[in-house]
Amino acid sequence: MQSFSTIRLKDGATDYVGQSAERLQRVIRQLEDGLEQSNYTRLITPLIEEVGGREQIRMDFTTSVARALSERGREQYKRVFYSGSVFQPEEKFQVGFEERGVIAEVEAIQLGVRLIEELTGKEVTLSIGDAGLIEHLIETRVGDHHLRDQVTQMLRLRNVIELKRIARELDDALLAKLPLLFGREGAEQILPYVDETRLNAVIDLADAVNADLDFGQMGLQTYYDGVTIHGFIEGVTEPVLVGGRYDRLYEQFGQEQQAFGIGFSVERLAEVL
Amino acid sequence: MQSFSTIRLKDGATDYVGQSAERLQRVIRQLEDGLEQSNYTRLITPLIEEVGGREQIRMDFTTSVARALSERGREQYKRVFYSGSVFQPEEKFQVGFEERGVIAEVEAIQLGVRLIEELTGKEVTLSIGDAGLIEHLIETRVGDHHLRDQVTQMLRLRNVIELKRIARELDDALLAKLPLLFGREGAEQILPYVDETRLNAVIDLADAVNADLDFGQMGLQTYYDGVTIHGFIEGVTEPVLVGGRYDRLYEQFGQEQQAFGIGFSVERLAEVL
Amino acid sequence: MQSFSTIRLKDGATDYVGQSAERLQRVIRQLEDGLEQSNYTRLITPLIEEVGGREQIRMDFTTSVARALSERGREQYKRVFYSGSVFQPEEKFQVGFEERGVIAEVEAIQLGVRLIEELTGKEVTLSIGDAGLIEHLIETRVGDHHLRDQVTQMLRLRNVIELKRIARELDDALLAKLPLLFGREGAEQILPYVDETRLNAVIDLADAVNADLDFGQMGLQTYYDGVTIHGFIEGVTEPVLVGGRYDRLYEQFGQEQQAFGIGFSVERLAEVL
Amino acid sequence: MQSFSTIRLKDGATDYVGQSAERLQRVIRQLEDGLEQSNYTRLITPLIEEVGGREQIRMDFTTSVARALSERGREQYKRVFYSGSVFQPEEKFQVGFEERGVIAEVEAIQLGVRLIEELTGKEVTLSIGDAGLIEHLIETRVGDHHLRDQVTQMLRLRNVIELKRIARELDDALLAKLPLLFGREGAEQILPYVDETRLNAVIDLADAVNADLDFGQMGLQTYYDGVTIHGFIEGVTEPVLVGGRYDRLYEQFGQEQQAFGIGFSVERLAEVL
Amino acid sequence: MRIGITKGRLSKTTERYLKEAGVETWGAIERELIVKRGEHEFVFMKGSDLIPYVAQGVLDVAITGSDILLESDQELSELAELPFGICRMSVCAKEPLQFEGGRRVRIATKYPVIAKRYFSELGVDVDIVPLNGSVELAPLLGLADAIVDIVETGETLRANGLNEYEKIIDINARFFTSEWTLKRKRVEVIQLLEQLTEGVTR
Amino acid sequence: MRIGITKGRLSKTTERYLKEAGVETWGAIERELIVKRGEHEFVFMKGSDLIPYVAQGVLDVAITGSDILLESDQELSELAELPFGICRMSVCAKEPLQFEGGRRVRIATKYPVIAKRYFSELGVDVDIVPLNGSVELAPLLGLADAIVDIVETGETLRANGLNEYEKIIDINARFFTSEWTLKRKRVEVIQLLEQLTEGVTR
Amino acid sequence: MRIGITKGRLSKTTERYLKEAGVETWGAIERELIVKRGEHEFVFMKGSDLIPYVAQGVLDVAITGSDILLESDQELSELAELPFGICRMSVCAKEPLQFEGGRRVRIATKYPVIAKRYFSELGVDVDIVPLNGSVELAPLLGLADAIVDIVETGETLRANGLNEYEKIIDINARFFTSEWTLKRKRVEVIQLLEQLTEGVTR
Amino acid sequence: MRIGITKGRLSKTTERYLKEAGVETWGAIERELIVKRGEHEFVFMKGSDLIPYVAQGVLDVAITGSDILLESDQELSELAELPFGICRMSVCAKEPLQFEGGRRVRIATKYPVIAKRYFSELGVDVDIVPLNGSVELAPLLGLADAIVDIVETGETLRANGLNEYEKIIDINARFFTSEWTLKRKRVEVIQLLEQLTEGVTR
Repeated sequence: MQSFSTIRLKDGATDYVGQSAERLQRVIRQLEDGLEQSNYTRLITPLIEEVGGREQIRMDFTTSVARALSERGREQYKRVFYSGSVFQPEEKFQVGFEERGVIAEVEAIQLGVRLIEELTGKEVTLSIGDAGLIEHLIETRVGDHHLRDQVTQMLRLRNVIELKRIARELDDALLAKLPLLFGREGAEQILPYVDETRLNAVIDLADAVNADLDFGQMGLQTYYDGVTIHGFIEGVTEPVLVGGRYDRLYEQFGQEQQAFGIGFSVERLAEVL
Repeated sequence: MQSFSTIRLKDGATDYVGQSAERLQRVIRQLEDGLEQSNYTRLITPLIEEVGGREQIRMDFTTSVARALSERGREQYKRVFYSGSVFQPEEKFQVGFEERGVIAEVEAIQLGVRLIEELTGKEVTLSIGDAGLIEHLIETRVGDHHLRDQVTQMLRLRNVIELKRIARELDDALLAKLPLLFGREGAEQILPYVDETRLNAVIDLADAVNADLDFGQMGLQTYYDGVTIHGFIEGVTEPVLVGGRYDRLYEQFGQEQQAFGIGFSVERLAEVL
Repeated sequence: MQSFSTIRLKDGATDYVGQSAERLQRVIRQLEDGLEQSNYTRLITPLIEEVGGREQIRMDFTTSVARALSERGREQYKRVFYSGSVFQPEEKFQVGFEERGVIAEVEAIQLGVRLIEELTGKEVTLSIGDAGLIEHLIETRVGDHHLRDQVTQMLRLRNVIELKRIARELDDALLAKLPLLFGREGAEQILPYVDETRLNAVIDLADAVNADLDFGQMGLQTYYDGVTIHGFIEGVTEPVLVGGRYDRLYEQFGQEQQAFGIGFSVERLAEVL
Repeated sequence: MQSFSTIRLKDGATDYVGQSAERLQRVIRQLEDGLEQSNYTRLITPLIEEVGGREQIRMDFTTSVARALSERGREQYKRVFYSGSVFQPEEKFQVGFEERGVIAEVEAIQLGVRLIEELTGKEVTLSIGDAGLIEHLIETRVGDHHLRDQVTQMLRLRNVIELKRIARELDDALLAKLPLLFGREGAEQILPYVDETRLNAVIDLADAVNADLDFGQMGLQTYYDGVTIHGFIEGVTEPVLVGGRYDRLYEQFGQEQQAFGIGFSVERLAEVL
Repeated sequence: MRIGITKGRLSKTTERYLKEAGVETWGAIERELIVKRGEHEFVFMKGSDLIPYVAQGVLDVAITGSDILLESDQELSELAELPFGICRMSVCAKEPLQFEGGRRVRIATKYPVIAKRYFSELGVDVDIVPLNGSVELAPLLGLADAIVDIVETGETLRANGLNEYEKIIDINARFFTSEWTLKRKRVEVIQLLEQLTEGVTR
Repeated sequence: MRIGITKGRLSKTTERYLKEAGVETWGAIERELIVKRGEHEFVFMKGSDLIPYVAQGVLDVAITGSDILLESDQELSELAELPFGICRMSVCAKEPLQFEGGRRVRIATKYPVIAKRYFSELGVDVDIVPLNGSVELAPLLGLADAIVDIVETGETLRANGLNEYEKIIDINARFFTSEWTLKRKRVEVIQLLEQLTEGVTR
Repeated sequence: MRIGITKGRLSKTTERYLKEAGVETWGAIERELIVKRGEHEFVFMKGSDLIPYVAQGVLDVAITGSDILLESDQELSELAELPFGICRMSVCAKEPLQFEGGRRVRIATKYPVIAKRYFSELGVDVDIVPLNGSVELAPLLGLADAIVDIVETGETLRANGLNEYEKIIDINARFFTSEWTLKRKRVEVIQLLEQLTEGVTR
Repeated sequence: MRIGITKGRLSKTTERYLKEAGVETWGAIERELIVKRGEHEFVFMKGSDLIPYVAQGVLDVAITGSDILLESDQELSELAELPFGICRMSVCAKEPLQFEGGRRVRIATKYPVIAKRYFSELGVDVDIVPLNGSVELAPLLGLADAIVDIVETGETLRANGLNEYEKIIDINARFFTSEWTLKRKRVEVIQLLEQLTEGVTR
């Protein structure tokens, strides 16, 4: 017989057993059931896919979903949900839903909030930004594309110090303000420099779902190119709900259409059960 | 933004969407619920573990379970169940349960049968062997250990032709009969050469769970060292239930105790829903 | 002791021993020595790098070299050579050289040719194209970017049938001719539609190194954005020398500068020793 | 074009460029040339092999060599050398040689020493043990196999404290002395408990190659089952030469024969050039 | 040039077309597999074997059905569609396929690559069962639910109680070469290409 | 039971052997692929197609050449060697192979699995070129240096100027089933096995 | 708000600066680690421990040296540079470093992340030896060739025969928070930020 | 020999023990970090820094607490337990830990390796929060539920309202060296070992 005793838990990984495992499972099942009842179709994608000719383990569901749905034509499976592990690079459990075609953002966000509130009994605080709007704003003000990448990067980190430095360099005070543009006041400060219709759409959406506005919120993944949503609950310092628009991801797969999704952080939600 | 459109489904992998995904999920949940109601504790092990200092994706649950439980001392978590993907090397979904300490084999097997019958509405046909008994028998008759490995290997393949060749070589006709030793007649043929108590125990177990005896059944994994059980249902040519005893696996992790487990093949069961 | 006998040669892989190993080694050393004598500096990059946060084995030297040199500032190490395995996805041995800054393409190509001719005693036939020139040409004629990708893809495959279909669709006969544009006649056919200076530069380069012109030659990697060179010897149906310009690859690493490289196919060269 | 700028040097890995690369290369080539002149045949094994059905990168040359030679029958390729990267788990360069059949250990060790001395101009200090001899000794004195594993483990670490504890527990003072058994005095202490012929053979070998005796030296890999040799040079705290006997490794591949090998640590040798 | 010809029925129509295009052809031959006529040498083999011969440059060009090229993953340069060898590849079964029923639909075929790609683009998950001959037996005996195969007249299908439910693609004969040959013998290849595509009055 | 029979030349000798063993056989048939005689149903197909049919339990047992079973990676239960269909698999070439010469030796074959395993055990590195027919053309045209193929009389080899240099393995007919069928119909399978191995006076 | 303060020398200058900015500070305290003054609660700890406290939202904001933030890989929101705690991080050694000599240069440091990044950007390969204190011993005893450490006056260096060869970066005090706190208490955080950056006449 | 001594409180008891064993010691020193006495040179540093110095052979031997050796993953040769520096490592918290409650238990500690191993062997999943000082603050402020730390008298615990719930391991001083030094200077090392273990009348 082969020797198996060299198997070890790797650094940063963990077993869940008994109550801690059941808690994870309760989160997963309750979210899945809620999504199914809301007419989302279950999609299971394989954990290992081929990226550039090499096997790679799933790092993110949204890109795998985009791949799977693009292979299936634009009229099928417009509303799907997924559930499983992603590696970033440590294993995390994720449940989420995505839709493409004509998107009803308000309803989708409200569904996400309702599912968490029913699960945890805690109120969800929402925060909304628009990654595409701010990207365009930066593009109009920063010509050099390396410097532009740096501005985006520092904005993601909310590093006021570095943005101040670049603002001084380019003599453009607005750049230094980007990480701290919250609420209506924030909206007013960028109004002169962005598409007003689009800005109003974000404000209306925030109003409709009772969310704070945070124009410095660029989303956790680079594929977001429109609205970004983070949802928090008391006692957890990371967002338990993360989502937004990513039309350009589907365009990469040859499908010009709207695309929107929300994902839930299973481990974080299990902590408060 | 990074280019994601190079993601592809790898050869042999598949998406499940809609009804086919729900069918898999129904199998998984119904088995999990049945096991939980039978007082098995849920165990979630990470998909990537360290084997000999390198990251390796899970190929088999039983070895990971043995690792996780051995780390936890022998008196905790004596009855656990698991549910997830294994890579052999293609991704398969597996649900199963394991127990250690003093084993009630009859009850465990009956539970496995009942869960499948409730799920599929089809009758399960069982087949029972004893890998350890036959291994001992071969050890007493074949001195050279390379030849012994070959006999075991050919027995796994049920290759009567090759075993006949070796039997002629060693002038030991019994070896050629090993792959076709079924039922009571089979038991009688090996009785003179094996431990009678142990042989009777296997026969009693087969009677208790209404199983066929098949002494050529060595189990799908090399760690089996006692009873092996395969369960079949009409319309599926692979076993949908596979299990047995593997005390020596736990010994490798420093735990001398009985260990027994049964696993279910989720995709095969989903086929008949 | 752990059991090692489960190690196997994987499908498509091979051992080299004795004469076949020495032949490979002779190719590798003679190329390395030639490059060192021509004042290229040896660069050894690790076989496993991190791509998007995950370990990945080297698939191509040029991208690793670009990474290593970009970390080192633009004024150091302007001419380097490398030697080692790449996985595409099978293991191949590669020796090559790269330069950045101001490029002397003629000398570099002549060096590549001389090294092969000294090694094999066989004459090298060169073929030169310009991936960037043709990309621009396609851009000006095909508006839709999915269709454009398809044209590029079919051009890489030299699929006249599919290009004819697209040419009919767009009513643009030139597209169907792209895969068969060889020599001066080929140059004349695209002259009205491309930058004449750039076209002349390619023609001059081909003359200088005595190469055939092949405007359908887009290079084996997508990062080529200028001249592409393939070199052949009698008896080998794949190019034994492959290279070209890839300024935009260095731009991705934040370095606007010219970049050029040539790689040799060690196994193919060893075949004719 | 795909985005390549996400490539990064992984933690613990390093590029070598210019002089540091040339120094490595000088070590590699000089060792290879020396081995070739001493009538060893070059063997190149693929970097990725299949272990238990999954791709795995090379962690050790000796096991790959054993695999490759076993596939080739026992009469071919009795003396081979190798050169390349191993991952433990970080990438290291290794050159080494192996022989099977009837072994001339003295000549092999002297060759290893000579190659290092010619390369570095520094004297090599040798230290010799016998992993198999000590393993047998421990087997005769420690019945329980878990305790036996612990003794071996603590002996590898030279942990006198833990061995004293076990020695007290088993009332066997010899166990506590094992990690500090050096020279003739060391030999005398174990003489009453081991095979005298075998012990004398080790002493004679140490005399013949002018090595220190160190009976606590168990070898860096678990497959060693006879003589172990470590060679040191001034200024490097790890052995630059490591080798020994591992007949049982070949037995696993179905070949009962003597097997012996020596490996050189390329990076460590390059440090003193 | 050395020209690969597909053995069997296709060789007849290929010869007729070549003749119309003004190429000297082989005429009545017996069991010879290699025939020299004029400036060309004709080599006869199974369609699928033409692929490695052309890829390795052993044959300069060849003519076979587009089904063979589609099924291969070798990158070859397809130069012209020829107006013969015309048929279609279709999904055939005893009754319409139910993709969302119980077990996954099993498809027996001599064209696993094409079948896989087709069903994947359709967005349904099927099990492909690769066979080498008598594919129509599979649904009869219950090894598969449907087949993917070449259909010309549909007679064999009817004889086995199968219906053609979905056309996957039209098939015709193709003239093809390799990048390698194109570089070495472009003048001859392009000349023959023109002869085959322009010289024939349809 | 449903018994798989290999189409073509082997079906004749198979029928003769079955008859000697006391099994009622099919006699004169035309194009039928499925024939019921007595308690058995005979199904005719290419040898390589028998593998998935038996593995899936659609056929209970089958008889084909051991070359087919060796080439397959399916785990099937081989029950008996039968004394017909006897030939050998060999390495054939125009001249003796030089494994340590310049480029790696190329081997054309319809049996890539067997060829690969053979040369790997021999310890030499070769390139396998898989073909589907007329393997003997490959050395003639220079696609390969040698072939691995079935040899019966050696006539085809001689006609193409090839010599048989090395026998890889002897081939004969085999009676086989699957683990699955063995479990379900062991009585019938073992009875037919005994009839085939003991009932025949050689 | 709960404000993290770096224990030791930096706490003195931090207090002075906060006072100038109009924040009520802690004054004379003994061994207390938590002190409430006015609307703020001050918590004292090692600079590197502030990182997890702020990241987890247990502390709302904190002030420490930029060396500590640079060395950490936690993503925190740096809000303002403060004009104290000024020093530099430098490479120091007994003699100029020879990167292209024999063995790789060894660098002892309490700042392995910063040191690694610096030498990697310089394009030289070094071995980093992480230590927790008395870094200046390392070159003396031969454990390392050089050190990367904070330099204020340079006295300790001189006492150990070391020279400062290369400044890596200037260090100053920083006011920082987390994304999480920014979202929950943005009004208070931004108010304190303004007080610290605008209220002080330098 | 060059002997590493742990700075701070342990250096006093170490000196007393060495003196009893007949080793000439350093006596009254000020800020010197390197002191030569008789045949030995004593070097003073933080316990955790002794590990790389001994591993690299820069120090021949050293004496520090077993907590330091347990926390390190360096393979060093532990030669003797010494009867001083005695304390224990324990789990301390305000109230008994509930491992099966809501979120995972968080453990703050300066000994992440030891803490992780301990809880893993206990079979419970905890989050380790590594800190560098004032660990007892963590449960007070709510960064962690418990701490793993060295306990001598238990006074600091009580002052912070913490109880000691579980002893992980006893700690004492250890005399250790490296394999490398053992090979080069075995006579001197073994002599000093004997002096330290046999020469002392307890």
